[in-house]
Amino acid sequence: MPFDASSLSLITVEILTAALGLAVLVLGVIAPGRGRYGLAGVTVLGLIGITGVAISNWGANGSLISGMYLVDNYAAFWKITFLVSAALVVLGSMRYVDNLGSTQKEYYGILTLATLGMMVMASAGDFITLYMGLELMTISFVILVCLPSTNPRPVEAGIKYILLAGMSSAVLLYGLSLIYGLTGEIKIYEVARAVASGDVSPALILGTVLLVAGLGFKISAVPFHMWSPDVYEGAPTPITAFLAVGSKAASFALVIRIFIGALPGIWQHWALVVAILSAVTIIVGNLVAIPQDNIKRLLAYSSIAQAGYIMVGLVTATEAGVKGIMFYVFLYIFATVGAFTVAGYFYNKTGSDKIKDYAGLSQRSPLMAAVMLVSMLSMAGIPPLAGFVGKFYLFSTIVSDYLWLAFVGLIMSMVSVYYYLRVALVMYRDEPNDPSPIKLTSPVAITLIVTLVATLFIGISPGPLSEVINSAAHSFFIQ
Amino acid sequence: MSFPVLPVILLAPVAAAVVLLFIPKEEHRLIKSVAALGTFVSLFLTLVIYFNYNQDVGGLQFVTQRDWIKDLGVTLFFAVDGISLPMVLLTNLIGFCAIFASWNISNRPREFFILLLILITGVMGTFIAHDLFIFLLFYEVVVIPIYIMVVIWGSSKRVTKEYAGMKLTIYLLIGSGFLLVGVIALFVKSVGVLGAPDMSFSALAEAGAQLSNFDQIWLFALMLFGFGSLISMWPFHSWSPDGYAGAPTAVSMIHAGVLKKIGGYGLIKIAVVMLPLGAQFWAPWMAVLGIAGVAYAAFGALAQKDLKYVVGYSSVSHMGYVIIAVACLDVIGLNGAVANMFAHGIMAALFFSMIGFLYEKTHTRWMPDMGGLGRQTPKLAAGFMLAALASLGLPGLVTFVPEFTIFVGIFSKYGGLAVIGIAGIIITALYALRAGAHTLFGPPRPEYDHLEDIKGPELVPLVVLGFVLVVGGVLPSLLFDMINSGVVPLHAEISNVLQLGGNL
Amino acid sequence: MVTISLTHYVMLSAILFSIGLFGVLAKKNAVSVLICIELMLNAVNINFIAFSKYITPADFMGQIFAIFVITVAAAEVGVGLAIIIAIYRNNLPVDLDEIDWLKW
Amino acid sequence: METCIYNVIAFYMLAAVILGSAVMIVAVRNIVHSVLFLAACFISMAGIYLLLDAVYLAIIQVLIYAGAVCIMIIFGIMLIRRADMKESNLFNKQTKLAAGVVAMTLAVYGILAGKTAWTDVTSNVPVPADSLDKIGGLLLSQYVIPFEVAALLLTVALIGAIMLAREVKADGDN
Amino acid sequence: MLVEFAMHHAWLVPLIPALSFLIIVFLTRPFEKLTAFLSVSFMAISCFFASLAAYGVFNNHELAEHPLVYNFFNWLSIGIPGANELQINLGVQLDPTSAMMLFMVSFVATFIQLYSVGYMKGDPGFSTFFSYVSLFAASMLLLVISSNLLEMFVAWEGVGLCSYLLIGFYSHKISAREAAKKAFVTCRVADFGLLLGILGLVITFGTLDIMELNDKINNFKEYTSYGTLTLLAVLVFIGPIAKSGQFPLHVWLPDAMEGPTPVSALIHAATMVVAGVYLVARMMFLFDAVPAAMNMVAITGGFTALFAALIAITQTEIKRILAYSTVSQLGYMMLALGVGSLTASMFHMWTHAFFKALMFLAAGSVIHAVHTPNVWKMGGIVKKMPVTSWTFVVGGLAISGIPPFAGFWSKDEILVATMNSGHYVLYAMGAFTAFLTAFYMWRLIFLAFYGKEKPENHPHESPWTMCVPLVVLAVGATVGGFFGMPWNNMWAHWIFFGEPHHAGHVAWGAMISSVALAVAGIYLAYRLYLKDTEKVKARQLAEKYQFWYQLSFNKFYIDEIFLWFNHTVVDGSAKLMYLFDIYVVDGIVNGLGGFARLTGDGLRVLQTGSMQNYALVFFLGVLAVTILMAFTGPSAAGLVLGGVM
Repeated sequence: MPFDASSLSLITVEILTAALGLAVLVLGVIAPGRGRYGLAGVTVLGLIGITGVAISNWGANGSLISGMYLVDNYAAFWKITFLVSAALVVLGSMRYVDNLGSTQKEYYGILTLATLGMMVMASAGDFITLYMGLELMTISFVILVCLPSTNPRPVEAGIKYILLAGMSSAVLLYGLSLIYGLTGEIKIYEVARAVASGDVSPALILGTVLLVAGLGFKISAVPFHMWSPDVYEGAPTPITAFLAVGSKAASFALVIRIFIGALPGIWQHWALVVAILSAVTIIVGNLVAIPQDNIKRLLAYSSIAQAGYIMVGLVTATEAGVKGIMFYVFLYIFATVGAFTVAGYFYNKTGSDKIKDYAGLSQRSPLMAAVMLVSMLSMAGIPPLAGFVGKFYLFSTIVSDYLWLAFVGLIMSMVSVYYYLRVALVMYRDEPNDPSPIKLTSPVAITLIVTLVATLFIGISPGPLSEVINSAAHSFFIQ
Repeated sequence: MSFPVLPVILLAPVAAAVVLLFIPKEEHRLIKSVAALGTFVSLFLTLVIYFNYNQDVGGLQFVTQRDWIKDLGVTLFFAVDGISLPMVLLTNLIGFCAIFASWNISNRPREFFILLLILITGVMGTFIAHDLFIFLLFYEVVVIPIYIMVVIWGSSKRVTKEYAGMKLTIYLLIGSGFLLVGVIALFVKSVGVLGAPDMSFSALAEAGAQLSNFDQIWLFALMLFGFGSLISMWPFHSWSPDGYAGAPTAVSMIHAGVLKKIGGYGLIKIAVVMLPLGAQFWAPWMAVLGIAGVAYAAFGALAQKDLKYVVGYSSVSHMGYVIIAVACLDVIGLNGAVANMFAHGIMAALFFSMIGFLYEKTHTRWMPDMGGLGRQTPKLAAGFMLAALASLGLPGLVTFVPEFTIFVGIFSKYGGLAVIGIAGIIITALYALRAGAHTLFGPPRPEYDHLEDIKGPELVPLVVLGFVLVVGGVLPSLLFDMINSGVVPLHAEISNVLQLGGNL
Repeated sequence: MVTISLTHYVMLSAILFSIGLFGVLAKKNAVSVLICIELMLNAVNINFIAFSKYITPADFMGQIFAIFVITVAAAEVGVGLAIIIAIYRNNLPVDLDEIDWLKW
Repeated sequence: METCIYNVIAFYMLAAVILGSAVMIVAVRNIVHSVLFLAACFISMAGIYLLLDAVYLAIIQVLIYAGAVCIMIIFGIMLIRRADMKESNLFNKQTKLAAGVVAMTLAVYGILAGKTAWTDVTSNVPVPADSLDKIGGLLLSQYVIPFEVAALLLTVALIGAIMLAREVKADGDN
Repeated sequence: MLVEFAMHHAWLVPLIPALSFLIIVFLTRPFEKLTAFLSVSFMAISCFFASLAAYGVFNNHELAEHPLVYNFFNWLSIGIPGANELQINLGVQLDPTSAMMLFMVSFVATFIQLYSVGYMKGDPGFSTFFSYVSLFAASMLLLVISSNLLEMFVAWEGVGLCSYLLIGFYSHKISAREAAKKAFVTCRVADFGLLLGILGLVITFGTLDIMELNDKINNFKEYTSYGTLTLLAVLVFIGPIAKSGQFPLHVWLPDAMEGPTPVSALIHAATMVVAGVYLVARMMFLFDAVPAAMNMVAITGGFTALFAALIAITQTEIKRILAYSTVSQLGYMMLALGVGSLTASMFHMWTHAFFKALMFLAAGSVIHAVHTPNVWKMGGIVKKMPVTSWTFVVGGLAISGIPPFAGFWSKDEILVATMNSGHYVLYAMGAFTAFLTAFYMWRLIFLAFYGKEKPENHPHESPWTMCVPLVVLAVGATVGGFFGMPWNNMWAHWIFFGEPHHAGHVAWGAMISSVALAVAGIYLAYRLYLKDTEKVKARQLAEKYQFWYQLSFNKFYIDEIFLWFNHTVVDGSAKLMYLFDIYVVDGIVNGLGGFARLTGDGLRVLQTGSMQNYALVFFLGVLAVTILMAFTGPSAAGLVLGGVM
């Protein structure tokens, strides 16, 4: 059926983001030399504006082009998450980007378009839109990872990322093609119906495996996680933050859409596999993080471990599971952005990522130390912070039939406290080698305060957020 | 009382901590007095409610309840009953004295007192909360301040303070990890049984009783592991001696005095009440582990040369009594357990504060090179002696009657084990007196002549805790009537489930 | 084999995919890895078009999907080559074995 | 299904060419030769598409892949200006291991794909003739969102490629 | 009327010294004069009350049958009333025995405090000394009047604490510190047994009230078997073994002499050590119901008497000799109880308190004057310190059992009781101990007070505050015996167990033989130590029986055995446990930590950095997932296997 203009209103958020992206790109070219700082301001204001728009039309459920593009509360929630994380990343990285040199003009543009890619992924109704969103996000991230191209590190990260991403998208495509071949459908909910009705053919198993691999790469589940520590360490810190936050969140939105949306029919097949993958991810993520001495690499492994915790929500494929994932991703975003902004700003000021150079940070700048500590402990799941509630939701879904996974998850999250506290130890106990206080620029300070307040607020009173997410998770299942 | 007294008690220290944020770093005296004021307010209010808690009605009083997380059924449920009120009183007493015990902290006092106040609030929260989620919230919030305090202000003697702090933290967290799994499983099963999710103790107890025998057993095992590691039950005790030796005085006071009791309190109020059949199944094991703890740690304490290690091991030994008392699952046993927790708390706090002062003055805790301080610092010696005598359970001090009650309780149920337990009092006498005699009596050493005795604010722990020690010993009914009013209804709840044998 | 059925095409695409995969895993030169990725994507295209012909001949779902895959592949090659040139300019070795500064 | 024999022969010939050139791409030592084989492979693939009545796609395959992509790769290689092209396309250390893994993967996929009874899902409705304008119509009606996203994707790729590959001017006007 | 008041408020007697303790500790610590006055006056008031109460009890006879019992404070009540409920309330039980003890303790304590005012003058810890002594008096008196076993146990430990503090009073001496610790721990070991006994009683009979226990034990069949009752009796008896210095656990008493002499007089002669005997007397009904336990008490008593006497004859320090003589006399009292005669035991306790306190105080004055405890270094003190010496001689006469003096009547009572109850062997041991007692006592007197003066020490008479108590106690030592003379045996009517003692029948034979033994002992001592001035004969005897002499001098090496046991077994196992804890339990914990770190390092190395390794791992992962999914799915296994075949 032809595309009717009336339903255009449903995708206003996407259109606005695309417009913002292109506008920033153009501005970058037109604006005179010094005007470049304005770009960041424009981007942040734009993103915040769009978030407002997204929040305002929260309830508008509907699907475009007969199911090709689903705009339901579920997708709306994810879009708000992406916009918030994008805004925070841009806000936190203003000074960082200045010394990226001349490429700074296109940085904000591509970043916004990456956010657009995520949004498309979140509300994609069929395989093609899903794939296009995924590729838009990946390509823009590849480019962002390689900035500044004069420095060998990011470029090395870039080459690794593009080749591995290309290979994984090929694998993902192969899986999609097999499923398309079996069911003759590419719309997610039709595929669900076809899979539920038809019997389980070996090709379907193969297809599911390839999907697991392709998407596992994106959310850095263990056997497919090898790329993320190198890319996280190589890439510039704000981009690493956005990668760890945006790309992972979008991939989880996709994973839910595909596994719980399209393949519930063969749930009992992939449930145990996902459980085992999640357990292995948690164990490897936490254990390898222990000996790390570079803060970005440590945060990379801890974010792999967080991916493991989030995968726990997938195992039972119930509404509670989806709710657990969305809740945990939302609070994970604030914790990760907080931690990476501190790392980025510290790198900006002192030029080092080594944990031992963080000595005496609490005396040099109490806010940075506090934010780093709070974010890390929230990831570890220490009570007053958001992580605890998130883990409670997640593990309560699987306790009845996958008890061993609950054990692995909780014990490993307590082991993770070990390497988080080692960083806290360095920050709080040691004397700084140069005691000059680190002055925070206002945008970075704002980001840090926002993340700190958000983590504490969600931890202490998770009530309101869990209501919102309930409605979002519920809308996922009605179609 | 309409006035929400419990939240005020809970938040007074936090308010003081917030005020401290704005006081400049150099004002040492002002910082300490604000901190003292904070704890004094909550101590005073606790005493007020302690004396007008009417015991014949019993049950939960001074209740403040507000919905918190609807879909998990979590309500902010603060209340106090016969068992939790003494514990709250204990927390405030020790908290108040801990402030004064660390009166001459010199480096970064502001951060120290902020963390200390947060620690006190966290510990108090666990005793007030009657909602499992809030209990867990407070149960784990305490761990990080302790780590930071041990790492910055600790002292590394046999093991570095980083090792001690890390071991303390990770050990307790892994214990609480197991507990968390147990709690989540219980919660999920209770939703099945009750219909609506409800996290309050009473609802979970009602649901827990209806669980199958097998479920109750493995759930109780998890909780036993979690609470056991906190109350330093035998195989999981290795964190407590190192932890206390590494920690600064105030932290070891609060940790030995109160934090361990959360384990015991949790064991009674949560594990035993909610999973009576599990408790019945594991009771013999707990008894054996408890007694192993008593004998093992008593001998361990005997072999120590460092004062803090002696008290560390002795607290493990005393907690062994509590565990076996809980294992009796009868009124007298439970009464004895709660009372012993209170008594040991007071004793351990006094002992640690005295050792703290001793360490500040002589800069050593190594018994062989101490001696004859009785003459040079008489008040400190009196306090030290009082604590040593209390630790060996001298009648007339608060520790005797609870221990006697425990002996009566366990003697009837576990005869053989009880004899070993009671033999423990001999070993306890040996190491307590050895600690006391070696430091206080004997020829005075010239190098300690310049020491001036404890005076002014440093006297507060001795006076306050000493007073409670003696009054509690001479008039035990003050403590026991309150605890009895808490234990009797609790025991009635358990026994009718045990009689029914639970529905398999 | 009298007639050409769908299985033949699937087999062809699987073999081509495996050759591409072997190239990605085994070749030292970054460009050849890029080429092999293109091969894998083409293998997927064969799959799509074969399914479009045999399974959903009425609407061209498979073919449209193939079109998009081609566009993405092209974009990817472009960016890939740009990065390889950037690597060359940073006088890093183009052999993938030597690019291992970021490790552990 | 094409029953006449020509199609069968054509399929097998094209398949042989595709697989042969693919193997040569991987095997040959000179990078430029492998690119040439790549072009050959793309063209034979276009043939396969014709067999599958995907006329429009065959044209696109030839135009974009055989034409643009191969030329671009050649330009890329030239820019890198390796001294000797002879040794430019060697195998790395983990070749044997890779071969083993690939063989196993192929075996597993072959079995799984082969085992599936594709035939019964096949419907034998003929492909409509005027596929070109039908696809064009669909692209802009049914698949308009992926189309626009593809457009943005290409823009980003374009800008990104330029950014990364351009010569950094000495002064670097930041 | 005042008597009635005193009887019904007997708990005032222990309360007054407790008050004086508190006042001294908190208020009058720095002013020595005031403290002394306060403490002695309070003690006197409480002694006055005690005598009133004793007089009241003495008058109405039926108290012996059913004593006056009333509770004055509900100490503790736990559990559900009716069900398994523990109810303990502090009460007073007044009967002839406790009345006698009440009077005796307060009387002796008052005079000893008066004596120690002089003795302790100038000592820096003067007021602390008086606070400890008044605390001791308070807990001893509480022990005497308590009606409840747990109340008695509390007082029992309180007394133990005070003896620890007082023995360790000269805390700068290492020997004092060790002696104090030894005393406390030995008593603690015995308290373990007593505590077990009390627990057994409370669990089998449900109450700790002595009167209720009395009724229940009389028909114990319905509560428990005979075996358990014997066990309980033995356990309860373990407590007094240490407290009253009976055989195995007597080691702490001689070392307790480290404390100031008034302490030794008050605690280790008159009052505390007697507490054990008093407890057994109090629980007579329990032991009576179990003849086996009675015999055990008797045998322990008899053996301790003989054993201590054998050691006393070779000791050289004046206070040690007196200490061993106390142990021996306590053995006598236990023997009396063992053979069933409460009257004899209490009577001997009464008399012993007087003359032993007297002798200790006198010894104190002598040491104060001569500055050395060694008997051989003293000599001819009688000329310089007439009052002290004569009072000591009176004490010596009393203890060795010379007729008019108190010791003779009470010891004779015991020997007669042993004879009547048919324990002939014990009678022989008792008689021989009487002979030894006379010998070592007079050996002491001849060596210390008579013989030629040693030039280096120049003794001088002690001030009046120290002499008055000596004289009063000497009078007590002489007059004390007349209460229990066999003719008009007032004592028997007053304190008895079972049927009253049939007065009037006098066992002349036993009386005469015991006097003869006493005189023989004195004569032997005279021959050896006074007549031949250089003590040649004594030394020859010592060389001849070298082995026995060394054995007795080194107290049969019991101390060494205990030290060895304490050092190797207790400390050894403590070290073993500690090492086990560090290396095994800690080892496991650190091991786990290390293991986690090890795996962390291992996995970390997998991250080789080369992109193609990652791709390889990626596809190995894909393979693994395929196999995993193929074989773990419910129906897939058959499908794939079917497919593969």
